[in-house]
Formats: sequence, structure tokens, C-alpha cells
Amino acid sequence: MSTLNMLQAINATLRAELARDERVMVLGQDVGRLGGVFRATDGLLDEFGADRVVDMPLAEAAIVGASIGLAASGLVPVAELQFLGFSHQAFHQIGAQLARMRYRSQGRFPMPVVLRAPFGGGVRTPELHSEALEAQFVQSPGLAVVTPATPADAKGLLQTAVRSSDPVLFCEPLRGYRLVTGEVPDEDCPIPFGRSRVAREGDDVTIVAWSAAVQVAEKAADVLAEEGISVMVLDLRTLVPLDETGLIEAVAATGRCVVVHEAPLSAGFGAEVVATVNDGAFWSLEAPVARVAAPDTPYPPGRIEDLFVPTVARVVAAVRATVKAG
Amino acid sequence: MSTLNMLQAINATLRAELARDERVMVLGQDVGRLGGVFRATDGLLDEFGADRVVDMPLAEAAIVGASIGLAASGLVPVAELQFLGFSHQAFHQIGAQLARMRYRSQGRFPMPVVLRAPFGGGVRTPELHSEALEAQFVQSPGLAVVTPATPADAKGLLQTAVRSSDPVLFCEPLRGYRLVTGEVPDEDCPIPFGRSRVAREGDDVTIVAWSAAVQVAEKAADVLAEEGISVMVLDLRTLVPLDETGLIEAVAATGRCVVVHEAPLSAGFGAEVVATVNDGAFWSLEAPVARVAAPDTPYPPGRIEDLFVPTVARVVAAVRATVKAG
Amino acid sequence: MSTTRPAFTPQFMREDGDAAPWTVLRPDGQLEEGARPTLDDAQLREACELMLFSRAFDEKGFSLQRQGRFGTFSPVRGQEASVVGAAVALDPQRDWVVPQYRELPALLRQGLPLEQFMLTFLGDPRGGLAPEGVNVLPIQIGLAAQLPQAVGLAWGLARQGRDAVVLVFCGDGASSEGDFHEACNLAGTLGAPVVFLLQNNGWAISTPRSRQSAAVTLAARAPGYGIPGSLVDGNDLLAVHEVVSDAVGRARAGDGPSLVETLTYRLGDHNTADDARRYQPADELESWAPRDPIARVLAHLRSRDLWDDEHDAAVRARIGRRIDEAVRTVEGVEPPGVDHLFAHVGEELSPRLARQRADLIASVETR
Amino acid sequence: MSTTRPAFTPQFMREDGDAAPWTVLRPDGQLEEGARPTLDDAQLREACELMLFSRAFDEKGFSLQRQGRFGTFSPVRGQEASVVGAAVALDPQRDWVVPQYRELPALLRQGLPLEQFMLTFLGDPRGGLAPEGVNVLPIQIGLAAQLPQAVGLAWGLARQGRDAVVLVFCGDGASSEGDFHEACNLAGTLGAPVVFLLQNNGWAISTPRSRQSAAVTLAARAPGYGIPGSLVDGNDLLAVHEVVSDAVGRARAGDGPSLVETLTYRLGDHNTADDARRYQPADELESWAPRDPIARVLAHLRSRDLWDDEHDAAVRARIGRRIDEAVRTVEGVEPPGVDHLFAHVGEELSPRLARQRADLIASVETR
Ligand SMILES: Cc1ncc(C[n+]2csc(CCOP(=O)(O)OP(=O)(O)O)c2C)c(N)n1
Ligand SMILES: Cc1ncc(C[n+]2csc(CCOP(=O)(O)OP(=O)(O)O)c2C)c(N)n1
Ligand SMILES: [Mg+2]
Ligand SMILES: [Mg+2]
Repeated sequence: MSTLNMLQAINATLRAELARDERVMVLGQDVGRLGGVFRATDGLLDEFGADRVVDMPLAEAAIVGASIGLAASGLVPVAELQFLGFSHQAFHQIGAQLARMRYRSQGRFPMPVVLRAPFGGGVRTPELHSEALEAQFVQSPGLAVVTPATPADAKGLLQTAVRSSDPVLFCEPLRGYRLVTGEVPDEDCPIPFGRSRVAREGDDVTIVAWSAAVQVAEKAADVLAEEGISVMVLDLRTLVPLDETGLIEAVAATGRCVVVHEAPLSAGFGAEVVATVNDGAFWSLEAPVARVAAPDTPYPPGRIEDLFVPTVARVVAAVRATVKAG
Repeated sequence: MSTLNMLQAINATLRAELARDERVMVLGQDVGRLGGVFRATDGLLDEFGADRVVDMPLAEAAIVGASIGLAASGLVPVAELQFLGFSHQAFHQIGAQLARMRYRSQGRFPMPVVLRAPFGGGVRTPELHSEALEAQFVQSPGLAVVTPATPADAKGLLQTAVRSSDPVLFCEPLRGYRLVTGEVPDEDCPIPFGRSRVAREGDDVTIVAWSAAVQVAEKAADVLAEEGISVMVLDLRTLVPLDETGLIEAVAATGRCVVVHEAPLSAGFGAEVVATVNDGAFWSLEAPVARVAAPDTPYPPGRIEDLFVPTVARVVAAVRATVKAG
Repeated sequence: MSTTRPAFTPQFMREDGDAAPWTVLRPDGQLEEGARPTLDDAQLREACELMLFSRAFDEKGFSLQRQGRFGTFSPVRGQEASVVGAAVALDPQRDWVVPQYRELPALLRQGLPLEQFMLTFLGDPRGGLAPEGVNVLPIQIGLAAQLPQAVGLAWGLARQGRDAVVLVFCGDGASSEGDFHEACNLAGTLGAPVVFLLQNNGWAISTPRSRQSAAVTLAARAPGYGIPGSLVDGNDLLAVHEVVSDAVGRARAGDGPSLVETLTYRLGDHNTADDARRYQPADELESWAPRDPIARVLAHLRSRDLWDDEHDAAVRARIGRRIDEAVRTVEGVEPPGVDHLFAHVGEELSPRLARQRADLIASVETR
Repeated sequence: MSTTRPAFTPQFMREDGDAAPWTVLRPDGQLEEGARPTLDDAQLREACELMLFSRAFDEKGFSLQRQGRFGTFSPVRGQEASVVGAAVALDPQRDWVVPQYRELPALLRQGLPLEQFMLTFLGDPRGGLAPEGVNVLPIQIGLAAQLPQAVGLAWGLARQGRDAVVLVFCGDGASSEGDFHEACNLAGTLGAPVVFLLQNNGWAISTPRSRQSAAVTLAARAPGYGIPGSLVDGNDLLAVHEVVSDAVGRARAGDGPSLVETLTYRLGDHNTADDARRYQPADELESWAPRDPIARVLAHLRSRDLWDDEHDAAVRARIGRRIDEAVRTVEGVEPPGVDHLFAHVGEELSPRLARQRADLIASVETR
């Protein structure tokens, strides 16, 4: 075990995967000499050379499109999108191309491609750098959408992502990059997709979250514990595939549920959580499932982003209301 | 009143709006001489000239990006995306640019832009032409997402769209273009956004749908009526803004709800419907809300698309189960 | 050979702005002064047969489509020299073709069974499978999306030491998409062994080339990516072959990508759902008829006694039989079902997908 | 004037492939043989003051940012001639500037109050408002997205008979994006009155120009869009002004768009969050120091007795006062609140948004 932050866990995992399998490549804007704008790829160029760690021109669609071709040629590209907000420039290469190539070619061209991208707010970035856009990718059949919240999960899920023969959008919580630290196994620890994690046990209510919202949920749980409300926190870890069983059991166990996410409310992935719970745990529900999310407004500039991104206080209030309801 | 199909209603409305306001322009691929691949813009070039009805190069991002600039200059562009599937090429110009320009400029540059795009399946198109992608645009704060199901609504909603100072994604049901006909008022009849329409009254269960799924729901209602099940069909008409009140009242009235949409299940807009109902009508629900949707797979080729797109039979079965549940 | 084409000093850079395409075979089937064909007699006859195959299939496809036995498809008609001339510059054993959607003969040359192509246009997902060893990517409907993919493919093959060149097709319309730019530029920076074959057939559905771009030639974009560009008569099999062969040779030698624009013409409808008479000027269409790429090669072969009526009849009969055989085969294929919605979505089905599959099967059975 | 620059016969098309940028003012501040400045004395002094203003603000911004009193921002340092030379070719009354994010002095020249720019980088949404009559679009973070927007703006203004030209900025990095291509090509087909000012400052964050494209010059892309292109010394105020003035004149005369590449250099960090020493070669950085665009104009002005120590001191004092005043003003602005999340999302708030607003206000109040 080592104590690492998210960035260190990601960096170490990329290094190990590059060393493990020479088909693996890292590519993206500024991933080479600079080591990425957050240093997630720090040192990789020196260690593995410019053939395997490649600074790309400033063109997201070309980065994803080229990754598709690299994969078709037999390599395993791990591409970085500098911010998830700029995935939109490559949107047509993701859902309609990358995610669909295996189906289109009827299995001839599996797509072992990882798209890594930091996302999420709370760190005063310029415009378009902080949006939580994960739900927009869920309707890309064929694409896994992975949202680790802890360094250990970042390692385990990234290992699985790199070793998967299917494409993965790997969303890294910007806010947690340096702030969130934790114990990370030194040995191989791939975590299968589609298995949620009970981040904290509890009896009265289940908070469902992913990525940086998990820590918000945990802090809310701390506050609520002092009031005698026992909160289970479920970290979905992957949105696609979704751990339906884990989710339904976790909600059925408490009969009450609050979903927390950074994206705007409407059509956020929280809606899918509610719908899945409605479908699988309806008869256990003692209160409506509550959603704590950002408002349906543009991600705002830094001075007011703390009003936008769901806070511990808003989660606490929603849990209190949910526990009282019914 | 005239009896028109969807295309005729859209064509007539565009013609009238061009005549009404000389700031209005129509632009897109093949919208001029050809009159659009479906003839939605037929005759407009001859009537209004090449200055106002403009064939554009094959570049979706430029079509949307230029529309933003045209709007900033004081004009009212109505752009056609040849198929909603190709909106992905312009995705970065839609959510992050068009939808956000009013906010970014703090009101200096409202965006009276309409993006028209046919979508939806069942008509044996080539790949990427049939996807129901509407949910991917809901998380674009500032953008209205409009999904008419009838010729009269197509006219009324398109009038509102063209006259709105905010951007609108106007999704036209490909399947209904020629098949769906109806009475259309000859006079002005703008329909405010955010008002759902009760397409059919009923007591036992409420089917919620939009676009081409409305007709599927209505046919299912016919079948179910023969079995003595009285079905209300609610056509949302606009997904953003959502008619929360209308939706909640319609579901509360019957206590049972089935949502039908063409998009894949996971994170489809049906999830938002379930979540909104859960929030507003939970205590009235006598059974879980059911979703009838496409599977989470790529839109398939023509020979199997009838297995993919929700059928009357699947809706009927879901309604029967919902009525029995609880 | 001492004609004026300076290999890869593209014509569009000439001071006078004239954009004369490279020609080898004149419209009457005679060679240009001093030109020497880069295809030998056997190769020429083979290429000609492939062009005839393509034309015959176009006709069959249209008539099948009119009978409701085939889906919407885009004929090659008029562009056979452009497609075949480029394709025969490749070694199918090691080189790759990345198509747009209008390049059937190039796919056949690479070894794709006609049946696969037909299945695709019959709306059968199984058409997407190119057998292992057939070096092609699936056809592309999202215009220009294939271009960065081809660059990645070429780059990846080179990185693995394969001696491969990737030939990627796109249209004049597709060349307006951002992906065209990003791909050409990336290829330039990487020196990837890829040849961009831009088929300028004058139209993108109803949009004429003149509205697609103000550029005198689209090949003129090459210097903006630091790669060689060339303009070639796209109705001239030998010219296309010569220029593409040069480009393939350069790519194979490690000298990087090239952009080749073939000036050709779409002789008729965009696809079976189109009616080009609404927009294609009749006189323009007529002006291209005498430049028919197949007639030109046939005239050449006949003038050199490499083709006669007997051979012609035999070739056409062989083609007819092969197409009929393929029609029979694909029409006999068992229709796809629910399984074909779910197969190949990913390596395995998630529980949610497995449940959706089971539900769908149940719903189909109770129908 | 009989030097070698053939107006808008771009240098990159010369046979020898040499890409010498157009220069008017030599690095020592002396005019090139036979050159005649296109700015009169008063204009020159004004432009120089704007460049000094920009440099002073960069310094202030960095130091405020280090004190936590300003957000992440990108200095203009090194590119002042490129930005100011282009901006002063416009008539702010009728012409428009569409910025990327590194063009403060162009926005000021158009009339944008410094306070608005500062508010933006303080993370205040209200910074985005350019007062009515100030012809600028907001700064752009999504690289190259501004380019098709600028084309639409120019097209729309022209269609309404306004006598306006749109000057749109982008970087060498942004020029690799698909939007660059789509915008230039569209502008060409429309003949829109837009000038694309491509600031090639050698870097896109850590990515050097050499990895961005294999093109000898980026201006070489112009013929691919059928528009004139030009390469100009971006550290030479007069050269930039002359070339951009030509382009503006052409646009105003109805002769369509142009692409101008300014060869300049980013003297230091990409922004306040960057550490360029990780990747910017020290010797390269040093080699550009003597070409500092401000020193060059100052030397010229001094050599012509248009600038002396006294004037210099007065100008710098005036600039300092203006910046201090702006700092005071923006620091005194009441912080934005929940209302600023919801204002200007759309013309009106939907019921759902209104409820979200009420809920948020309630949750802030109970905090
Ligand atoms: C991204 C995208 N936009 C629009 C379309 C619709 N569409 C199909 S073919 C076509 C014209 C293509 O023209 P070109 O690239 O010149 O190829 P050609 O048909 O002439 O071979 C268009 C607009 C598409 N398939 N993909
Ligand atoms: C579409 C997009 N991709 C990536 C980024 C992240 N990013 C911000 S600035 C920058 C470099 C821009 O380089 P250039 O266009 O040359 O402008 P310069 O900073 O040199 O002025 C990058 C990659 C972005 N803002 N937008
Ligand atoms: Mg074409
Ligand atoms: Mg730069």
C-alpha cells in the first residue's frame, strides 16, 4: 500500500501499463514534455520515448479519430482530452465512431481505447473547463463511462480500462486530483466495471454519488451522523455499465435515497438513477428519491461556482427532508 | 384549417416566417435548389432568393457557428442540420457556444437561432441517420429542445421557435414527415414552449411520449381501449422547457405511467420523466413508472430496426403490466 | 517521359493559377505525347474489368432497389477510373483501404466479398464484417470521420514496422468538414504513410463544387499541411494510377502522406433516393459523357488489340454471373434477429443489456 | 514603394519555398529601405501607448494573480505589435473584433472598458458584457469556435448593408482545429468581409509550432480556401498594420476575406498557471528578446523625436493610474450571487428554473 493522491495514482498506473504492454501508447495535447497540464503524464515521455508518449496537434477530433485507427492497427491508445469540456470538439468521433466500431465491423475491430479527461468544478477554472458532462456520453452504446472517486479506484478502474478491448471514457475528478488522497495497493488490482462500492455503511438513507460528489456525500454523512441519521454512501464508480443490482439493493436496504451529482439537474445521470430505483426498488421506497444537482444553468464563472456545485449543506438538507418524508 | 402532413406544415411555416420578417434566413446543406433532402425547404430559394435561402458547404460546425454570428449581427437564422445524427459534428458549437452566448455576453447577444433537424427511426435510412439523440441536448442550459408530433404542433412550435430570442433545437420526426397528417390552422398559432398536450384523455394509465412515439402511444391506446383499459396520452411537445405541472397532473390523475421513447433506455429523456414524476407525483403512484425504449445498443441497420424502435406491442405489454401492478 | 507534370510539384502552384490536371490517356483513348502507362497489359485489362464490374453492379443495384430488393446506395458511375486507378496502386496483402461509401471496386480489389457490401445495403448488420486479412475499414456514413481514423491506422501500422500504406477516400463535400483538416494536418506532423484520395466529382448531393469552396483546386490545400498535393484527371485510369503510385511509393519509403485530388464527375443521381435532375444542369452532365472513364480505357485497349468483342462479351457475362450469384447468396441469407442487435456491442453484455435482450426476445415471441 | 512584397501575393507561394515575413520596421527601429509607415505620427504614438498599456497590465495582472486578487489569465507579452497593429487598422465605430483570449489591447481599442475584462478574469459573469456600441464578441475559451462565428457576423453585417469588417484572432494552436478550416472555407465561398488574424506565437501551451503542423507557413493555407494569405513579421507594428489594413480595405471593398499570419513569439508562460521553463528552450526565448515589439517601436519613435523620456514617464504614469483605478473599481464591485447564475440564461425563466432559483436562494439563506 502507498498513500497517493488521484494524480499520483493515475500517473503510476499509466507508467505501469506502458511498461506492462508495449502496445499501450499515451497521446494528447501537452502530454509529453510538459507532462500534461496537471502532470498526470509527468515523466512518461522520458521513460518511454516520443514514439509512445505523443504530443498531438490541437485537434480533439483528430486525437480520438487517430486513436480509432491506432486501435484498428493493433495498438492500445490511451488518449488524454485536456478537459472533458473539449470532448465536444470530438463528439462525432466518440459516440458514432469509437463506440460503434466493434458493432459496425461485427467484431473485426474491437476498440481498446481509453479517453481520459478531467472534469468537474470547484477549482475556479476558466469557462468550459469544469462542466460535468458525463451524462451526455451515456447514450453512446458501446462506450463505458467510468468515474472514479478515490485514488485506489482510479488505479483499479484505469487498469481495467486499459486492458479492456472496449472503449472507455475515463472521467477524472479535477477537484480531487491533488486533494483526495488514499491508500492504493501496490500490486495489480483491476476493478471490474459495473460494481458499485459502498463507501460508507448506513441504515436510514442511501446517498448515491460518483466522482467528486462522493466526498461531498461522505462529508454530509459525517454531519448527519451527529444528528443521529445513519447514511449509506454508494459510489457507482461506473455509470456504464451500471451496477443495477448494487444500486437497487443499497436503496432497498434503507428505503430512502438521495442522488448527488455536479451536472445540472435535468437529464443528469441522477435521472437514470431515480428511474432505475423506481423500476427495481419501488415497493421498498418510503419517500421519493431526491436529487441534489446543479441548477439548469451554464456552469458559471469562479466567483459563483460554489453556489452552483452541490454543497454539503444542500445534501444535508435533502437527506433531512427525505428522512422526514412519508 | 388545411390538412397537411408534417413536411407541408413545416414548409408553409418557413415560407410564412420568411415573408413575415426579413431578418429570417434559411441555411443548410442542400436547402436551396434541391429544397432539402426531404423537400422541407422546397420552393423557398425561388421565392426569397439566394441571399436568404443559402446552400452551405458541408460543414455542420460552420453552419451552427455562422448562425451564431448571423444572430449577433441582428439576423434570425433558421439552420437545417440534414440529420440530427450529424449534429455531433457541430456539438461544440451548440451547447458551449450557441446555448451559452446570451449568458456569456450577459444579455448583449441573445441568440434567435433555430436548428431544425429530422431524427428518429423506422424508415430504413443508412447508418447514423435515425438516432434519437434528443436527450444529449437537454444538458445545454439555454437551449430549448422541441419535439413536435403533429403538423399543427410543428407549425405552432416552429412559429414560436423562429420568434423566440433564444436558441431552439427543433427535432422533426422523420417517420412522420409524410405519414402523419392533420388539420393545421391557417392563421398564426404560435404554441408556447413548456405546455404539454393531452393527445387523448383516459383514466387508467398515462402514457408520456413525444415526437413519433406519440403516434405509437395512440395506437397502443386504441388496442388497449378494446381491452377496456382507458389510456391518457400526454405529448410533452417540448423537453426543455419541461411542462412539469402538466406532466405531474397527468400522471397523478391516473396513478400509473408508462414513458415511451425511441432513444436507448439508459439516460434517455424517459429517465428525466420518471425522476420528475417521482418527485412530483410519488404519493399518487400506484405502480412504478415503466419505460418503453430502445435497447442500449447502436441504432441498427434497417432489417432489424423494427426490433429496436419501440413497437405498439411493446407499449401495450408495458401498459398491461403497469395496470396490473400494485 | 518528358511531359510537364513535375512529380508532386502540384499544378495548382503554377504562377498562372491554371489548374490543369495530370492526364495520361486522352478522352479518345490515345496516350498523351510521351506518356508511358504505369500498368502492364494484364493489369490494364484487369483494372478495366473491375471498372466494368462496378458499372454493372451500379445498374443491378439500381434495378434491385427499384424492385424493393436493395437499400439506398450510391453508385460509382463516372468515377470508376478514380477509384480503380487508385486501388490498383496498392498491394492488398499489406496495404489498406479506408472508404467513404462510394468506392465498391476498391473494396473488391482488397478482397471484400461482394456479398458483404450487398448485405450492408440490404440493411443487414453482418455486412459490416470484412473477413480477417481483407485490409479495409467499414464504409463511412459520417462524412470525413474516416480521415483521422486512416491517419491513426497508418501511424499505428508504421509504428509496428509493417510495410503498409493506407489509401483513404473522401469526396469534395467531405473535404469541407473539420475532420479533413485535422487529419491532413496530423498526417503531416506524423509523416504517416497515408494517401488522401479526394474524389472531386463536382457535387455533394445538390451542392456544386463551386459552392463547396472558393479554392481553385482542393489539392491546393496540401502545402498548408506541409505535404505534397496533386491534381489529376479522375476519369483517366492511367493518370490516377501513376499519381497514386507515386504517392504510395513515397509513403512506403517513409516520406509521408500526400493529397491527391481526382477531377471527376458524378454521372447522375447521388443515390437511389435522389433525383439529380432537380439540380444537375443537363448540359454539364452531357459535357462529361464523352469523358466516360470506361469508354476511354476500352478505346485504348481496343486500339492496342488488348480487348475485342469476344473478350468483352466474356467479361460481361462473367461479371453478370458473379453479380447474380451474389444476389442469390445474399437473398438466401437468413434474416437477422434480436441477437444481431446485441452481438458485437461490446466484448460482453452487461447485466442490463442481457436483460434488455431477454425482454426483447420475449416480446418478439409473444407477438 | 518598390520592395518585394507583392500585396497579397503571399510569400509562401514563391518558387524557392522561402517564407520571409513582410517587415517594415527593422529590429533596431529603423525603417526598411523604401518603406513608408502607414500610421501617421499621432497614430504611431497612440499605438505605442496601447502596447505599453498592455505590457503594464500583464505585469499588474501577474502580480495580482500571485496575491490571489486575480484569476488565471494569459498575458499578451511579446505579441503587442501583432495585436495592436491589427486592431488599429479598424474603425471601431463600424468594425468588429472577435477575440480568442489573448488580445486585450484590441478589445480596449474597440472601447471595451478595462474593468469588464478584469471582471471576467476575476470570475465575475458580469465581465462578459460589452456595452452596446462596443463592437466585440466575448473572449473565447473553446479554441477556434470563434472563427465560424466571426464569419457569420461578417456575413450578416454585409447582408444588412453595414460597411463593417470583422477582425478575428486565433492562435497557431487553434489553427489545427477543424473550426479553423470550416470557417476559412465558408468565408471564401461567401466572400465575407472578415480578416483572419492568425497569431503564430510559436507555442500552444507546451506544444511548439513545429509539432502543430508540418506546413512551412500557416498562411499557406489560404489558397486552399481561395482567399489571399500573407505572412508578416508579427513583432513589427507597422508591418502588421500595413498588411491588415490592406486586408481590411479589400474586405470593405467587397473583395472578401483574407488570412494573415503574424510571426511572433510568446515571451514566457502560457498563463499564470503555467511554468514555461519546463519546455520553452531558454536560448529560443533569449533569441526573441532583441525582437521585442515595444522596444522596436520606441526606438523608432525616439529616433524620429516622437518620444522622449518625459513623454515616456507621462505615458507610463497615465497607464499606471488607469490600471490602478480599474483595480479599485473592480475590487469594489459587489460580489455576484445566486441571481447571476440565472440572469441571462434565457429571455425568461422556465418554472423549473424559477423553482431552482428559489431553492438555491433558500439554501444560501439557511446556511
Ligand atoms: C457529417 C455528415 N454530414 C452530412 C451527411 C449527409 N450527406 C450524405 S452524402 C452527402 C454529400 C457528400 O458529398 P461528397 O463528400 O462530395 O461525396 P459524394 O457523394 O460526391 O461521393 C451528404 C451531405 C453525412 N453523411 N455526414
Ligand atoms: C477546444 C480547446 N481545446 C483545448 C483547450 C485548452 N487550451 C487552452 S489554450 C491552449 C493553447 C492555445 O494555443 P494557441 O491557439 O496557439 O494560442 P496561444 O495560447 O498561443 O495564444 C489549449 C490547448 C481549449 N481551450 N480549447
Ligand atoms: Mg462529391
Ligand atoms: Mg500560440
